[in-house]
Amino acid sequence: MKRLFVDIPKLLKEESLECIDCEYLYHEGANRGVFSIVEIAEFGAYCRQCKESFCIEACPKDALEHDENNMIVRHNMRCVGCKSCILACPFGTIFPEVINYISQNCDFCLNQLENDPNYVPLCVKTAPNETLTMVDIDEDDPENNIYLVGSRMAVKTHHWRNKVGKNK
Amino acid sequence: MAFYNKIIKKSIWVFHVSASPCNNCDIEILDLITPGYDIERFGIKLVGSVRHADVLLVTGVVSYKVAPRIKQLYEQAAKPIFVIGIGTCTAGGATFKTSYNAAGMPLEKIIPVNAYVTGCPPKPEAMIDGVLKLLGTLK
Amino acid sequence: MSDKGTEFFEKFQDKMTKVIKKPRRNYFNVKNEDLWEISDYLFNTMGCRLSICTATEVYDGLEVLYHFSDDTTGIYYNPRVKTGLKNPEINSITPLIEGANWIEREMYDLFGIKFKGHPELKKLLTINNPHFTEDDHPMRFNRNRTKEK
Amino acid sequence: MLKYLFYLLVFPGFLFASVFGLIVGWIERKVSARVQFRVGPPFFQNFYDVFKLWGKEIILIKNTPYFIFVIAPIIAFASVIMTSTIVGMSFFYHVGIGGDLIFIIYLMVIYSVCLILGASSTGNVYSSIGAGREMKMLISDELAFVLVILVPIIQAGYKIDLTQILAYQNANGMIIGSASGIIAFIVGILCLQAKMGLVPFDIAEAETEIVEGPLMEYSGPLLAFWKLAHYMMYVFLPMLLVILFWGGMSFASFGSIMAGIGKYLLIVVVMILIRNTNPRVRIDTAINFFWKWASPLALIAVILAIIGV
Amino acid sequence: MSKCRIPLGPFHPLLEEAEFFDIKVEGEKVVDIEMETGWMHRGHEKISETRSYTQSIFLVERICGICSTSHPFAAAHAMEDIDNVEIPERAKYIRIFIGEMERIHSHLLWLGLAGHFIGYDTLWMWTWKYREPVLQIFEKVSGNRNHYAMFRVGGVSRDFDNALIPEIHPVLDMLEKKMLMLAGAVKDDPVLRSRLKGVGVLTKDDAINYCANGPTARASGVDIDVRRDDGLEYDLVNFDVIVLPNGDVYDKMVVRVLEIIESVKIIRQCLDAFPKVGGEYLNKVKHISPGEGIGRYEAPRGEVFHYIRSDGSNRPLRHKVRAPSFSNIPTYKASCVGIPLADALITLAAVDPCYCCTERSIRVVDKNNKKLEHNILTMSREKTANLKKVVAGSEKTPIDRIFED
Ligand code: SF4
Ligand code: SF4
Ligand code: SF4
Ligand code: SF4
Ligand code: SF4
Ligand code: SF4
Ligand code: SF4
Ligand code: SF4
Repeated sequence: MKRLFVDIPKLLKEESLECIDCEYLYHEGANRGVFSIVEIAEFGAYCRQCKESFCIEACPKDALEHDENNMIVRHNMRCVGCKSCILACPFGTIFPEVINYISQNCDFCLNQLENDPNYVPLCVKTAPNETLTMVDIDEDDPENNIYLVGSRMAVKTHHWRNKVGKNK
Repeated sequence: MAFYNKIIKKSIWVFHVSASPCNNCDIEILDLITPGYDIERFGIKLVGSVRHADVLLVTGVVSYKVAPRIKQLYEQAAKPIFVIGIGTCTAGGATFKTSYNAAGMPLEKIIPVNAYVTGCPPKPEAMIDGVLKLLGTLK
Repeated sequence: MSDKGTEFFEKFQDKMTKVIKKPRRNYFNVKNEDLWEISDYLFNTMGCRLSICTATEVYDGLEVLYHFSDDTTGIYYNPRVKTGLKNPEINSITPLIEGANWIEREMYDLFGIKFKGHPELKKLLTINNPHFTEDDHPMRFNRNRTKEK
Repeated sequence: MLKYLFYLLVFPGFLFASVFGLIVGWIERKVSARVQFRVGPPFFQNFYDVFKLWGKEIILIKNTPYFIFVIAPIIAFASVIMTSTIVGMSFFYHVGIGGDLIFIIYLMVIYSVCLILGASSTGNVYSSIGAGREMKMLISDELAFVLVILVPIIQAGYKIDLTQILAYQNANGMIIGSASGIIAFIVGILCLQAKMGLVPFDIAEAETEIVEGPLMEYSGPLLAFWKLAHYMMYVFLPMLLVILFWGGMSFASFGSIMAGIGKYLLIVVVMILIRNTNPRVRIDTAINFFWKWASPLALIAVILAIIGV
Repeated sequence: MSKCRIPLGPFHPLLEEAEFFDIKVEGEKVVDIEMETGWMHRGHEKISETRSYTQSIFLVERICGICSTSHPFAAAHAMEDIDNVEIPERAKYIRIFIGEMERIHSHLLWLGLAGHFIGYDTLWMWTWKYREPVLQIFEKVSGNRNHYAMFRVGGVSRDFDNALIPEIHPVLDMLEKKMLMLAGAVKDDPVLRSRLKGVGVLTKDDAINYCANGPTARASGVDIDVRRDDGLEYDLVNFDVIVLPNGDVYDKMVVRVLEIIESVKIIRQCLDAFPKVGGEYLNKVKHISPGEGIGRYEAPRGEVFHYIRSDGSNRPLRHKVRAPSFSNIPTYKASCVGIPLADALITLAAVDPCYCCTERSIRVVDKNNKKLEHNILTMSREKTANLKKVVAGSEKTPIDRIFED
């Protein structure tokens, strides 16, 4: 199955994410679905998933919570974009540009993928240095630091639980 | 001249131009002439024809459609005429900043403006204060 | 759901697809050809009022959602009609319901959907506006924004 | 000669009538404000307004007969000064010119005609509608007004001079004391309301329907002329009624002077109250009212007066 | 008599329904009405797509300031309808309270302006005097006289201060007394009656066919009221729906006066409930899931309708707004033709009380600027020029291009 593959270390080396376009139809011009992808990726893989999370403590609006898998979720109706959680996290997990008041949304171009399985989303087309790609991946690949996040995404990152992968 | 300025301060006829506002500034302007505020005390009167006006109170983000009309109205008014933008809308567009049909943000893009009274809507007291302050600058 | 509603759904069962039934809101897709018949039934037989229509642009076309309100029960019946992106055209129901006149004009104005059989289909909101030409439909998405590498 | 120039320009003509008119205008605004739970304008408000208008620009409209537009308010103003001089002369000095009542009726018509002419010259829709309405009002209230004036004339023994009517009243008691007098007086107040364009008969100037009607296009000094003329009518029209029905004002004693002023103010206040307690009527209702009710009533008064009741 | 066009408007402040009436008259008789809209079009539906739901609520509040709570009310309903969000009982009462207070203020406003239209300024001043305490209560409850910003998805944004209850009761008593008096006066006043009775009749059939709603429909004998039909908050209180049969301006006026009295009753029930119903006033919603929702509310002028389509983010994909006047304004065509001009204006006013007749413009171009007051004029011009430079920069705006020739 084709998944959207995010190479987070590469992505972080880029100066800005501004150049990555999103073809999400409805929030024209003002949407950068890639932010929401990065957010899911960072909470899924980067975050240490502390038991007593500093970020949750710091949030004035109770917008952050653990879900059943102990993963952090941000409730977009509560978050006011104050970015206190970013300051509070001791591991620097949360990237300031992705936590916005107006949430940016990515639907993995589901609408188009339904019609055409080989569809290439616009973000992949515009992302520099192949930071975003579409790849066929079905399970985690700890050797190469590649992990599945959600049903339609894979990320490449240093997983804190992972002792196998090399630091690249 | 000084004498004239003194007089005009005491007798201000305002004409109310609502240029795609949300109505609220407008009803607050109407509130001014009702018993609660009664600006007739200060010699301020609402008139129905722009030819009689000394002050234009403009409200709202001016849409592209009314913009030429507002300009026309301004030209039709007997000079000297002052323009006061009422509400945040006229000053900067407020929540309508991203609208595809808003031309006048700020209102100066369309007609010369002498003062703004901001607020959404401004309190009637603030409007009275704004008008009187503007006239206070006349020497 | 009231008896009238059940009857309605039974009668037009085979003309609807993608039926979503919620306690007070019913959404269903109908074909352009069946729209008149269904509106007629809803308006004249069931005594519903046409609240408004919502046009939305989606990936593969435009859809118009007609909101019929049954004021005796507070239930909404929402037939949805789809049309293509190029030359969108839908049958007008203005001859049936006078109140749809402005509604259809508004949709024509904002989305450019042409309503076949409308008595005077002209722009409603951006009419005579120096900023918009006759072909400007401000609510339509601007789809030419690919900036590929 | 100099005396008449003084009458015309100072007292009771231009200067007095305008100053006093502005004061009465203030009373009008103040009483209205009081009725409406407001404080109302300061005393000198109307003076400020008029002076301010003098300093404003006059806007002339392209492709319209400027001449009529400019001359209409001036003629109207002049006719109002004349009227107020004539009425004032008999009110204050008890002197008159022969046949002055006829003169007054004509001068009043001149005012209305000027208004109509001035308004039509602008070519503005609202103004023309205002002019049309003014014309209809003129047609409808004129008959009643003339009939009302006829009553004192008849009672005084077919005299058309104000001084003679006053003399008759001094000798035989006020005309309002008779049945015909009362009826005519009531109709007369309504006619004044219509002549002055006050609610319920401010149809010609209906602010919310046709903006300010005939005055819409006027600005600056020309508007000041109209406003002044309007306020001056506040001076002499009630005075006329006082002369015709209430025996005018005599300067015999302080008490009688106060009584004269009191009569005058009473009429003014009644007019203001009528203005503030009624909605505007429609033009056809107004015409109906004057033709079906006011004029016949005035006619009855005239007949009564002829019989001598 | 020849035909004559009267341009009425265009400065009628409304959301999408700001209109310019082109009334064709023959003498004083209206023969046709053309409506041109779009003067006040600000594109709310498009702006809303770039705002979060919370911001959208404040945005739709600024659709119109006269019944400024009805749009947030309906928008919140629409958002809650997607997920069937429960709202706390106290929030329900607060919502009803705000909504009904606003109905009073709005109806009084209309009554006053209707008086103004027919030249009865005293009625205007009196009703607006009674309206003032209502606004002051609003200021105490919400902090602002008009845009209250009280609505949130899942409840209200501020609690109601129970200490205010003793202050509100006297105002309600006063209002009820005055409204009963006014209802009596309206019934007895022969001038008002002759001015309004039988004027601008909208028949029941026409009302149904034009899909009219609110007091306009109820005065024509159509028994609809969203508060009762849609339930939600209003199931908590008892009230009557006022329906009158004649469809003329007089009935529209009476419906509104009687509705004020009903509103007073509803508010009394709320005030009685406040001390008993404590607890939360906002159910903090986490997410709005993908889906679509319809919300509506009976604004003082009729049914406000909002449709929201969500994709799971915190802003709407599509936000459709239908204000009551959008359905009610076209009924002019049925009720205005053939009546005198003076009546047409009050009929227009009776259907849509957003005050359409206070402003208008004329089409006369003239340039004869005799500069009597040169210094003030130049002063203002200079100041403007400076400000222009500072604020707008020197680049040309589209609007400048319009005016270039
Ligand atoms: S997958 Fe599609 S929706 Fe998601 S970020 Fe890429 S272009 Fe946007
Ligand atoms: S940015 Fe949002 S999630 Fe982070 S602390 Fe602020 S409210 Fe909470
Ligand atoms: S202004 Fe806005 S951010 Fe600041 S305290 Fe008030 S609601 Fe909060
Ligand atoms: S984000 Fe802005 S408003 Fe919020 S705390 Fe920081 S500086 Fe203040
Ligand atoms: S504090 Fe940082 S590492 Fe810990 S749970 Fe929060 S985001 Fe993750
Ligand atoms: S400033 Fe606020 S109240 Fe005034 S018109 Fe604009 S949105 Fe309405
Ligand atoms: S009044 Fe409030 S919403 Fe309006 S601009 Fe100021 S802070 Fe923003
Ligand atoms: S009906 Fe009129 S007053 Fe009410 S929200 Fe709509 S425009 Fe505003």
